[in-house]
Amino acid sequence: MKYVVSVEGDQHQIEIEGSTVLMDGRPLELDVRQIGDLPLYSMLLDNESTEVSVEEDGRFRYSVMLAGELYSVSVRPAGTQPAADRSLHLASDNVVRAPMPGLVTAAPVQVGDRVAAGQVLVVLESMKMENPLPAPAEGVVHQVHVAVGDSVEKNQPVVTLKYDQENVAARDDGGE
Amino acid sequence: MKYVVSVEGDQHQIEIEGSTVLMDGRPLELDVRQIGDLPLYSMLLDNESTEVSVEEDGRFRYSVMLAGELYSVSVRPAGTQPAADRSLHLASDNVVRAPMPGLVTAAPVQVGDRVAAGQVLVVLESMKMENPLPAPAEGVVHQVHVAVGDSVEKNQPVVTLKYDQENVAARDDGGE
Amino acid sequence: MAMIRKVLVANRGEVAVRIIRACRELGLRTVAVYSDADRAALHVRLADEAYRVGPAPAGESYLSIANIIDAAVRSEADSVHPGYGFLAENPRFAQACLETGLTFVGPDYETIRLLGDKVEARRFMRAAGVPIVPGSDEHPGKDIVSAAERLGYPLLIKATAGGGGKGMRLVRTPEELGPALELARREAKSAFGDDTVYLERIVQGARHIEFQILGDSYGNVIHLGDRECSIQRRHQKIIEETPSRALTGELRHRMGEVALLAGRSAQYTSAGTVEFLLDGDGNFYFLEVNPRLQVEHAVSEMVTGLDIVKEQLRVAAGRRLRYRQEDIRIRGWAIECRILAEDPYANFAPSTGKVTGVYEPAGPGIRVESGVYDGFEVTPYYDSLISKIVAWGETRGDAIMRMLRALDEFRIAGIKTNIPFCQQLFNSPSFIGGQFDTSFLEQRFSLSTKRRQAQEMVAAVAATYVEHMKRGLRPGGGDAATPGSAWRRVGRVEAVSG
Amino acid sequence: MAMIRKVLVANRGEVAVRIIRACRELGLRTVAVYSDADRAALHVRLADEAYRVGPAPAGESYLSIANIIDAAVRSEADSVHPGYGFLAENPRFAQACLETGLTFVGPDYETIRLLGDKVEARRFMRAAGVPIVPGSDEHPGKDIVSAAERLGYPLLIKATAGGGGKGMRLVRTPEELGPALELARREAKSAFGDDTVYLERIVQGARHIEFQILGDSYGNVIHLGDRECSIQRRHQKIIEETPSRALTGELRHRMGEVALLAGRSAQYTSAGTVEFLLDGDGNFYFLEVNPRLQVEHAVSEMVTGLDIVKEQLRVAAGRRLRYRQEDIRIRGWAIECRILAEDPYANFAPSTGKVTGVYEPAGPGIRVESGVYDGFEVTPYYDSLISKIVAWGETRGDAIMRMLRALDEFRIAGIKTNIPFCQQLFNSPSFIGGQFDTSFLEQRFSLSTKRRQAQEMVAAVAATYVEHMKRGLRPGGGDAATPGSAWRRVGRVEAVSG
Repeated sequence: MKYVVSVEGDQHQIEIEGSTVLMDGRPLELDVRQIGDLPLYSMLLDNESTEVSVEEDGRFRYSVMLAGELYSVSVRPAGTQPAADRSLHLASDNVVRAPMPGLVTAAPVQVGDRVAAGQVLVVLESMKMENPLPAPAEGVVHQVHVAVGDSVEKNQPVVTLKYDQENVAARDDGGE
Repeated sequence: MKYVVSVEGDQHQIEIEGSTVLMDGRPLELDVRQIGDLPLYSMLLDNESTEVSVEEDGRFRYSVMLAGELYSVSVRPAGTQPAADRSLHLASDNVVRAPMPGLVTAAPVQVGDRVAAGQVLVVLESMKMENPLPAPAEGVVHQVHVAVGDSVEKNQPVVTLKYDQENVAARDDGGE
Repeated sequence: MAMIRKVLVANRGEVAVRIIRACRELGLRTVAVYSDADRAALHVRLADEAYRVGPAPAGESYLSIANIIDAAVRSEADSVHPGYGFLAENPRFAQACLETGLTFVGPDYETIRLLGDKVEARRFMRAAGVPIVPGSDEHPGKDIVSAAERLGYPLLIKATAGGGGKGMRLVRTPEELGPALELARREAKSAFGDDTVYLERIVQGARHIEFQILGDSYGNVIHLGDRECSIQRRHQKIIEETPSRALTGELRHRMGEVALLAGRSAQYTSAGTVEFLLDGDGNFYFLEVNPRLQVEHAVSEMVTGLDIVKEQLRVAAGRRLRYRQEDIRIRGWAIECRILAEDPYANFAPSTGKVTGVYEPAGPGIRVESGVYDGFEVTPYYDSLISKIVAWGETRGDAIMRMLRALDEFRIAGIKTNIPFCQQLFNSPSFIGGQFDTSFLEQRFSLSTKRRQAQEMVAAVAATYVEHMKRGLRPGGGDAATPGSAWRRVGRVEAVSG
Repeated sequence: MAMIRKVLVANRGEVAVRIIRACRELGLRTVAVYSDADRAALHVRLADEAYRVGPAPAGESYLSIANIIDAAVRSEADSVHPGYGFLAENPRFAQACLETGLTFVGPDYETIRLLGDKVEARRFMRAAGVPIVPGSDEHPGKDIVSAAERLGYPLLIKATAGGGGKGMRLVRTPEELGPALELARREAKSAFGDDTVYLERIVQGARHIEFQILGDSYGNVIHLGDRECSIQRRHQKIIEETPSRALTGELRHRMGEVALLAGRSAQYTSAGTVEFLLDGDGNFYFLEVNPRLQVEHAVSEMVTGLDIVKEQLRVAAGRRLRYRQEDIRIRGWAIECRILAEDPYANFAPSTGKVTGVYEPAGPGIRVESGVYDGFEVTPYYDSLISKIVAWGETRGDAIMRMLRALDEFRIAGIKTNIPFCQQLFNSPSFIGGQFDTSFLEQRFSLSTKRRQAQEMVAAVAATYVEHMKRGLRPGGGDAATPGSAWRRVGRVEAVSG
């Protein structure tokens, strides 16, 4: 089975066949064990022992934590198109969600406001800290879903923005 | 719901109703949390905090480990008969099973031999130690299921014995 | 003073566990308190008794003096250990314990009031001849804005009832003052139930040096050496060590003497911490005294061999300190790293959720103080500190290498932590060289994004493997549910011990 | 000698993990070896590289010199640490390493041969003026049965290649001799691949006292004090401590001198242990020298602050010992408890299976050396030692209280362990009073079955609760799948962070 894999932007051809992996054509012996039922894998790659945590964050997209470094990897079967992926990525980005549960202690923006990248949309109190939620890019406030005093759950939408296309493109490159 | 509970031979009437337990008529506040999906329970009984491991070993029978002591407890709904339990208990006891996986390094008894309680039926090598498996009570060797050199799995039958009734009774009392 | 037989621990998390352990080792009975968020927390599981003190929000449970005292009465505890945070520095709580006939394991409430009120404490220490940092409190009459002008920017907003960086804010320009005051007051309110704040001048390039002191009711006060806590984020300590690289023997001696002066003049009992700022020229300024057990007390224990919590309990029971200053011998070096439930890749946003798996490091020279376990729920209600790793070594280098080894072994699934951040920190030349001050982390250090070809390749293969398994393709006739078994020959082990 | 950069650890379990940790802390690369039973073992997970050396049975993997050497060559390791057990005391292995150009982290093979052969060692030490226990080896000509008659019963069968109690058997009567010899030889064969045995007279009421020694290639030998290991079952140590309650300062000094004499006369390098028997009258007899790292080395590390494994690696790299005898200072007391996968309620039968959950104790003064984790498979192929708890305290009493605290916290599901047995042991007056010898455990101690009304009531309720839940009865509209949530109000926490 062949895959097109991009790590931090670089593309690789990876083929998995039995316990052999072809990495851009170079054969490697692979032996993997999952630890319990955790997203944690003990890997022997040509006898190099590493333990990696692999978490899916969106279709074809994975966050891989390895030796204290985080790598964002996208994997798609050779032949399929990345387009679907991008559009999905884009859509989800219009909505600013709460990164953690907490209490809304400030919501300074109004529907219709134009906000700059990084401008604070909402302040969440969680774990005794004030956590400002910034706008990911310049745009216009389309909806404000919460009010001061609300307690929100993780991933609950707090504000919906409208972006101009070029910003999205720019951000995507940055985000890769 | 009412239960007849015997611990190490003593009988108790226990009734569970919501978060209240009636222990021989005495009411206690009970709050239990299972730890993960382990057979481990954090119990608050009238605010006394204990952590107990509860493992089922046979119908209505439980082994409870608590503060470094092991208690064998039998629980049956008020009204039901303990008989069923005993017969089950008895049947299983004719067969001497391997308490752990290992390698048979000796099998000194023959079919038809009369063996005394504690007499070695089979020697299993496991974890680099020789582990003699003794007869639980006096009886006659009915079947020998293994031979020297066999590797056996946990709970695999090694010898089947035939007991005289009084021994069984005696052993059961001891076993309570 | 009364005999201590049964101790109520008025706290949660790792420090509650720490205190319960000390009590057990002294043969004392322990009473835990818990909010609805903590019924299955480790401190509840390990205590002899446990009482509910309210719903999840701290204000209605761990900060409720009435509920805690009520639990103490119901449990017939004879004493209360407050830990740190929550009510530890609240003199009304200490007083309530006293009036209920409970021995409070800490200094008496007048001392707590004096020292807990940072402004009061600064006045007292100045009078005692201890150098302090210029602040708005020196001219109480003036309003805070003109005080800011006089001190000059940048400056620091501090909560009068403060501690642990809560309610603390850096202000660079007059424009920032207003909003910063608002945030600081709100944080102070939620952390201490008191939103009074004051301003302090910033000591440029300062290092945070503190001394652990211990006092008894007979006027004996000793110190257990210094600790350096300059590695801070948002005014919250992340890494602490003892001894400090920054002190010469002579300077250490002088600061130690001042720490003892501070302790003695306050007739200090129990464990406390005298905090200083040390500038580049070797001038040091009194910051505050924390009249309680300190988060980082463990590093001092590692090099001295003392158990500070046990000593607190002994002196609270009216016994004399078991040590004189000359008994205190420092062996080796100890460093602490705070493991926080924060995502270093998302601007350190708090990370909550169920811990689905955890493996904490162990072995030689490693001490872990933790409140988490497999299945534990990390909630948004409390501090993000979930665990502390303390590494001891014969030298500072040994301790750092041990810490790196330990951080590398740490596994936790279900929540994000600052571990990757800490790993890079302990690898940074500035930290290894001891070249840092309190501004280091925020001004001269950032999470590296350097490329590592070899690792990127491994990451790529790992992600591909998982995607491959997800698609149910099973090379070697394996089973996608347990990918591990899909590879290689199946050893006799599966056959035997399945 | 060669530089050491990459170390192959020729072992498994907790000791392999221990050695890997020391290597990492020295910045050395590590190579693990594993059998098919251990692919996912902790030592494989923590090493930089890992090589398969054969199927599960030790004889075909961890005991295969050819396979281990092959792995060392393939991995381009420059050195090999053997740990304890397996090939650690096999001179042919040490020699094979040397001939392959690998630095063997241990004494040279002639020394191992001399000391590993218990009979040879006894002859050598007797010549050096060290007192030894009478044995069948003193008249080699005679056959073993007449030797037994001459020594008198009871006596001890020992494997010439022995260690760790393997192949050791107590013989009370002439009738027992034959069968016992058979068992002992079979055990010795499977443990060391050598079934030669000899007989030793029993020293009545003896305590087992040993000294940890360290030597370098320049003739320097020091000792790190004594260890008492009299608490044994089936000749296997279960609890070790330092210092020993049984030694006066004068006796400790004399035995230490003899230990150094033994080490120097053998021109000993690396870490080793000189074992003695001490009788009730203060007479001591040389038992053997273990030319390797000892299971219980950690207690000596806790009181001296040294890292014995790191020192082994340094001297193996040709460096001088970093310590002179006068540098060694003993601080406090340390006790080790071996956690074994054995069922104390089933005559200590080995217990195997998957560890479905484990919580190991931590906190002040507690060091855990372990090879298990949640999901780890305990197999029948190897030693039953899964974990070691070491407790340090300022006094012996403090250390015992800490150990009890730690054992009480230990949680492990999926396998049985000897923890309940150890808890009762540390609570026994004889142990606390230091009144024991090597026969204590088997002759004067047994697992109590004393009744505890209060606990029996709790046990009854617990079992009833589980049965009740099993029947799917759900008071308060709870959910039997997660009984916990069936009780009490559901706190806001579930609502927020579910």
